[in-house]
Amino acid sequence: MAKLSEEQGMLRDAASDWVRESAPLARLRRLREHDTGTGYEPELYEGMVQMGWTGILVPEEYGGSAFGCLGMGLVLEQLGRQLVASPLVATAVASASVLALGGSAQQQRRWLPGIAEGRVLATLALDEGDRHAPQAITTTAIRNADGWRLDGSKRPVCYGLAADLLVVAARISDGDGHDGGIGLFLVEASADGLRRTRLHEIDTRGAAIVAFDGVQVSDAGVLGAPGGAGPLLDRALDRARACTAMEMLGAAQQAFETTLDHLKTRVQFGQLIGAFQALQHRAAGLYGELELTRSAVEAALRALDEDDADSPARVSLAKALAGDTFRLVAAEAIQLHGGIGMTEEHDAGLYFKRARSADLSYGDAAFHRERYGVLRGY
Amino acid sequence: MAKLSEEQGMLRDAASDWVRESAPLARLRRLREHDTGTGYEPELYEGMVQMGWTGILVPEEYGGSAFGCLGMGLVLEQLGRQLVASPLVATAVASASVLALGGSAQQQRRWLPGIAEGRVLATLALDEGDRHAPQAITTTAIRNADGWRLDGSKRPVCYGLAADLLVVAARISDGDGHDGGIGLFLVEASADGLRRTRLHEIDTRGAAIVAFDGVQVSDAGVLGAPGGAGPLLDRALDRARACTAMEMLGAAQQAFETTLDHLKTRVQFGQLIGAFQALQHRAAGLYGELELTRSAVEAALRALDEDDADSPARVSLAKALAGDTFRLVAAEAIQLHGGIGMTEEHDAGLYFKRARSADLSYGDAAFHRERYGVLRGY
Amino acid sequence: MNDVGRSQDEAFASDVAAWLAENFPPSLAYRNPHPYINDAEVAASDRDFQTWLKRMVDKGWGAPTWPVEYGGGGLTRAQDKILTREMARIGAFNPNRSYGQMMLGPTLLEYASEEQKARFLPPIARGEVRWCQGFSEPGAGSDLASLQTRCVDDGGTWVVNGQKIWTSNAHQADWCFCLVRTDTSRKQGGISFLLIDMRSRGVEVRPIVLISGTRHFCEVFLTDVRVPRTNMVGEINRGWEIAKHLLQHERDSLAGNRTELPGLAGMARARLGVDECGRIDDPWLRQRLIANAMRTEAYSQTFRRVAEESAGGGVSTAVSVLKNLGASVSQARAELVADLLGNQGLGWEGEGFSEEEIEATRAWLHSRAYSIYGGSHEVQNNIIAKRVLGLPDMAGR
Amino acid sequence: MNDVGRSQDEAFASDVAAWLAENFPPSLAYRNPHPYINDAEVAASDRDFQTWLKRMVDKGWGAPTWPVEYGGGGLTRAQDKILTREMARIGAFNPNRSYGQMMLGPTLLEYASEEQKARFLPPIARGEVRWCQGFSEPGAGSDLASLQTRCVDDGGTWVVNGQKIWTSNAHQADWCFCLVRTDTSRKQGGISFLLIDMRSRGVEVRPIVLISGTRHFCEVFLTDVRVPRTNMVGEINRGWEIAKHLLQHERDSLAGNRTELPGLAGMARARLGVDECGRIDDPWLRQRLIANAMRTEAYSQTFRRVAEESAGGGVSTAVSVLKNLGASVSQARAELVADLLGNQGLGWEGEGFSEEEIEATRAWLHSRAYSIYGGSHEVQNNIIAKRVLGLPDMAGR
Repeated sequence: MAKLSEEQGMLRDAASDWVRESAPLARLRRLREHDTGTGYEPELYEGMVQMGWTGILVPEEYGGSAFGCLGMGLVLEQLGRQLVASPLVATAVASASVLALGGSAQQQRRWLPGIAEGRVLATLALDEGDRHAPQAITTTAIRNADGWRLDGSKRPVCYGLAADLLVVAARISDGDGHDGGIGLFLVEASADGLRRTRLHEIDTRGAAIVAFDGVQVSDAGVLGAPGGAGPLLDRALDRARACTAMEMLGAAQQAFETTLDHLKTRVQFGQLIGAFQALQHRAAGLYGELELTRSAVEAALRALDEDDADSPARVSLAKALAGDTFRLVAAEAIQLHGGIGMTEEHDAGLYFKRARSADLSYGDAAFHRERYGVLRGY
Repeated sequence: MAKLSEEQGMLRDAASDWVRESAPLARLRRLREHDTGTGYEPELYEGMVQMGWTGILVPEEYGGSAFGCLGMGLVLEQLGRQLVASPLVATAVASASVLALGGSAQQQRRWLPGIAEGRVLATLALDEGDRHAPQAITTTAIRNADGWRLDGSKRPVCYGLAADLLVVAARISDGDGHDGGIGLFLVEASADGLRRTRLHEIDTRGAAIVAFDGVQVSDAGVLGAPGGAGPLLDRALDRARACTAMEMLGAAQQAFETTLDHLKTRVQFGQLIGAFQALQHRAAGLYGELELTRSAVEAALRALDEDDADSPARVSLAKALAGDTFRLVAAEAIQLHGGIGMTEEHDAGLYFKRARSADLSYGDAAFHRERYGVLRGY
Repeated sequence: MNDVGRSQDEAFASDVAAWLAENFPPSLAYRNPHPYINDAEVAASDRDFQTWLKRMVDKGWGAPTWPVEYGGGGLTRAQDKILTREMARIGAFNPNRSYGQMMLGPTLLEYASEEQKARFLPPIARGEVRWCQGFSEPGAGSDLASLQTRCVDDGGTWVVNGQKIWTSNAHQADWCFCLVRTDTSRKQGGISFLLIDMRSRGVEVRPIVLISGTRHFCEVFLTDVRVPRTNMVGEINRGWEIAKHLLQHERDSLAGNRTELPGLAGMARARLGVDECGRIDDPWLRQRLIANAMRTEAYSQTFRRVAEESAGGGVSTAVSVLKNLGASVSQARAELVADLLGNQGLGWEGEGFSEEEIEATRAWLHSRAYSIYGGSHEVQNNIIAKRVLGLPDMAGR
Repeated sequence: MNDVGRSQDEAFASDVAAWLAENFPPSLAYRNPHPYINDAEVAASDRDFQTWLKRMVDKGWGAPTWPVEYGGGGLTRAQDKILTREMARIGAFNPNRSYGQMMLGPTLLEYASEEQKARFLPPIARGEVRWCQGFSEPGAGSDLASLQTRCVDDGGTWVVNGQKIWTSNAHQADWCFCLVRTDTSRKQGGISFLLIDMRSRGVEVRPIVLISGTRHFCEVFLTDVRVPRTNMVGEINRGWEIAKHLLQHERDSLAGNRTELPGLAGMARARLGVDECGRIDDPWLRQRLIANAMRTEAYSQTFRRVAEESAGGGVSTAVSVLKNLGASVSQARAELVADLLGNQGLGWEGEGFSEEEIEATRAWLHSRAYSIYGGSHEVQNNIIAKRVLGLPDMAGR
């Protein structure tokens, strides 16, 4: 970790303590057994609210601390270590950023304090199928006398079953299929015509299908310029991507350290297996990947905080490396643990499952390699 | 090596003996020092002729043995081990195959006996620049009163400086730039308007630029149907590709065995370095790659001999794996030898150079992966 | 082979084809046999499968090459190949494939006493008894020679105490062939090979849940289990050799598990679409698909080549190479399928995912075991380095 | 830092900028300094370079942080950073970078006697003497502690016999700092650190030709070379500690050799063309280019991060990680450039290839050395495993 300010250091240490005391991996196991599809424990989320984390990206006038992306990343790194499942990224990063970066004063007043205080869970309803594809939205928003009528279906929507507020990306249409660009709409979960279905996934992130069947949104629920919300969406997504990358890095780091511990204690053929050079060199290789990833993720978070014009490429670099590295480390964690690593009882599998799920969140490594390549002129 | 017939086994053993006695790697070093651009030693090639290898793909009626591609591969594997430089593939595989598969009786009579007897060196003049691209020929053949007029430039042409006969691929044109498909033309090196320039490359294969400035070819020098020679060219190329793949496999196998010997004799930190597990596992990995490659190359050669309709995909599989494996093994040979492997004096560098050069011959691994992918429906 | 032999084989082949045409239930054609092999309940619940099993074992072809006196078919190696080929031709399979038939049987034929053969082989040949393999222990996975399960002589009866792990289908098994320690002063030289009735008092089985949800691996706890003296195969303290022989058979069969896999081009084209040139419309995934297809094809070619080279018997040293190549090809494939599915490759169960998608996701999770079981990737690499490549051991140890 | 310090630094920065503006020859701006560092002939033949060197060493900035009494600039670490920054701003560089200045100097400052410092440091600071490093031997490459070059006391003079290898630019060096064995009964504990005049009788140098055609590595044969007693640095048999310290500096500098590399997008676009969407028109190469660009950028970020973390001095344990990452990124890049060139990446010399193409081909060949010299990839991995990750040694050795 590069040099932190004193406040950043305190934030990280507090997060580390809190996770160790309140949210060890055992909590995830308990949640997995009892999850009804919301994908989080309200009690734990309340704890995060108390720690002030839901306000890190919320301006001070709405009850937040405006502590920045690196600050949020420092918290998420610690949460990632124990695979804490919560709507923090969906709500306090992705949704809060859409509002903070592009909401009207009225919209911000209406929603940001609730997000900071933990009263409102929010999430993006963006993707519609196999892959993250912000350009390929087919959900339509058709102008009518009362505002806009939304039709379409979103999946997977993270924490879609738990959310009070959905930020819905839809294609503006005049009703004759004319493409008028992307609009973002604030839709309460209680809206008429909105239907949610739980998706039971390998990892716990409250995924759902959210269907919109003629959901009506007033003009007050339109974020930014209808038809021109693409850049706003991308800025908010980049924050969610970089923060998710840091969460993934924390998880990968933990999986790696757990594996190192195993190498230092497990005996086979009369040796600690960590003394076998083939395993030593593989561990050294993984360490190098983790170091590269950490640099890229920190640089991305700092670039976002500095509003650097190069942020998109750096974010894609970070998210892609985080995806590749976490998946590699998690697979090696299983391999190096041997048979026990394959059991449900052991933690390695939970990291392995989270690795794929987190990779796919907000664009997987392939998506971001391609985006990086285009941005860098390849 | 899969089961061989008795004759095939004898052929391989004879080649192995001959290479060991007559053409060890020291011969290549000598050639590299004295090469004037022809890229081979006539005395060694004469030896190959005596062994009958120039006739392996020549029909019996023209003085050959028609022993087939696997037979030729068995010989080339042995030659590859000691990086013997010769126009055997260019002449007795690529050019002989064009003639044997698509030449008229008159053309075959005119040239095949000379190839089998070693009196004629022949080569394909096909590519024109950075990459192997049989579809991207720009050299033109324009119809005129005396036959055809060739204009263009070919590079690199293997053994282009030594060749007596060039099989030139050109685009048939009516003179107004109209594309009439690919034609193959038999051009003697002594033809008016033909100019050759030596290319001094890292590896020894007699490469040259061959420029055609209004070279006149009579109708008797046209191979197959003018404009429709693409399939013939591809069949001949596939033979050259599979045979080159076997030559590469032999070279990679030798580089691997030399490296194994080093691992078994070099001491560092009080140990034979081959006792270090990290190196053992890398050696095991290389061994696996060599085994995969051997299977693919043998299967390709057999498919060609059986005229299997699936030959093109199998050949591309073989050539691609041979390229990747040889390059990997040669790079690892240097690394595992340490500093000494980097010296001109040591053999590892010669294998490393040959690996790139052979990979690029008749299409590199990327070319063949793409071709395989298209053929297999990807 | 002489002409007489060839024409006899031809006659045999046409007999086989005729018998199969009459007896193989068409409903089973081209079915994946593994669910029947792995799960007694699946096997028991399929009436056609039961019919097919009965007909095959009555014919002796449940264990085609075993002597007739032990319930086998007494076929020659050549005849066995013909039978396999003729079955493959119509999508049939040997319904009696099992741990007992594939692993234990050949081992008993080589090492067991006459009495043991007569007692244990026929029920295997007839598919009446299910066996499991009690080798691995919590502290002895890849390093099998460290096993701790104690076996002591108590007045003419063996008494066994210890714990086994990764025992496939122990919860459905009738018997277990087991490695036990009969001498603690030596390592490999203190191990014996024992046959244990799973209904014995003191045997407790607990299924292990894997990350893929699979439950066919088990822990087996052995507490003061009493085993008759006659259940030891071979001499006391000589079990290591038997185990090595048997494990070689296991690796042979694992290496061969994944020889021919259908291409992924069709699935990829359907999922990802094609561009104007007809190529799969995602260059990143397409290249990985092509690379995996190439390695898969080369692996199949290697498998066939090794089989051809080693024809004539004996266990090939290439097995470790095949095991690792096969595992890595299959893992890459499982990973690719999940990647192809994208978000649809995250489904565990329930609404929103097709059955195929959930199966693919679980197969991806399960695929991580390929490089662990049957001798881990690392152990195979050690074997290749030392036995195949002749690389040295560390000095001074 | 307090305000006084800050404003002093600002004043220093503007002084430096003014001096550089006046003294740095514009013809050298943004030139690659390595040819001057690596080759005495290149350095000698460039008049502007000689001017620049003279001005810098007169100023003391040839060795900016060394004490003024030894010909250095006496700058603080902060001032040194400012100097480096101001030079970078206009594409200037320290013309006195050399083995002597970067490796030996700091080592002498820490370990040498006052007399040795006074004698050896000023000529280095002034760029008058070229040093080479005599560490590796034919039997002691990665395993330096096995070195065999004998050094015995012959009536108050050291007599050295042995052979060194991989000695960079020994053929152009005036002096050599050398590891020699003064005690054969111990390994690390029998090594001493000796300064040898290359003009001594019995020193013979032979350049080694590399596969890239490079000739700057040499073999050095030492036959009955007599060295004054006063040329030993530190105590007898205590040279290992000095060498370790010095090697750490070498790795530091190697790790930093390849921090910022320009992207390959422009070259690739020119060579391969672009498709209708403006993307490089070869999907296979394009993806490798992107992957390498990503790793290169992440490597640069890592290098900066490590520098920031270790600011305040001390030698970082991250050096081995940087060395391996940097080598692999650079090797992949050199490979990619050659692949981009295709057949044009096969040129050794002569007609038909541009100078850039031949340079790229030789750079590709030379790149294989990145993972060998300065501590091989394998040795660095051992260091990472043991010192950074704390993995254990083998038991029983």
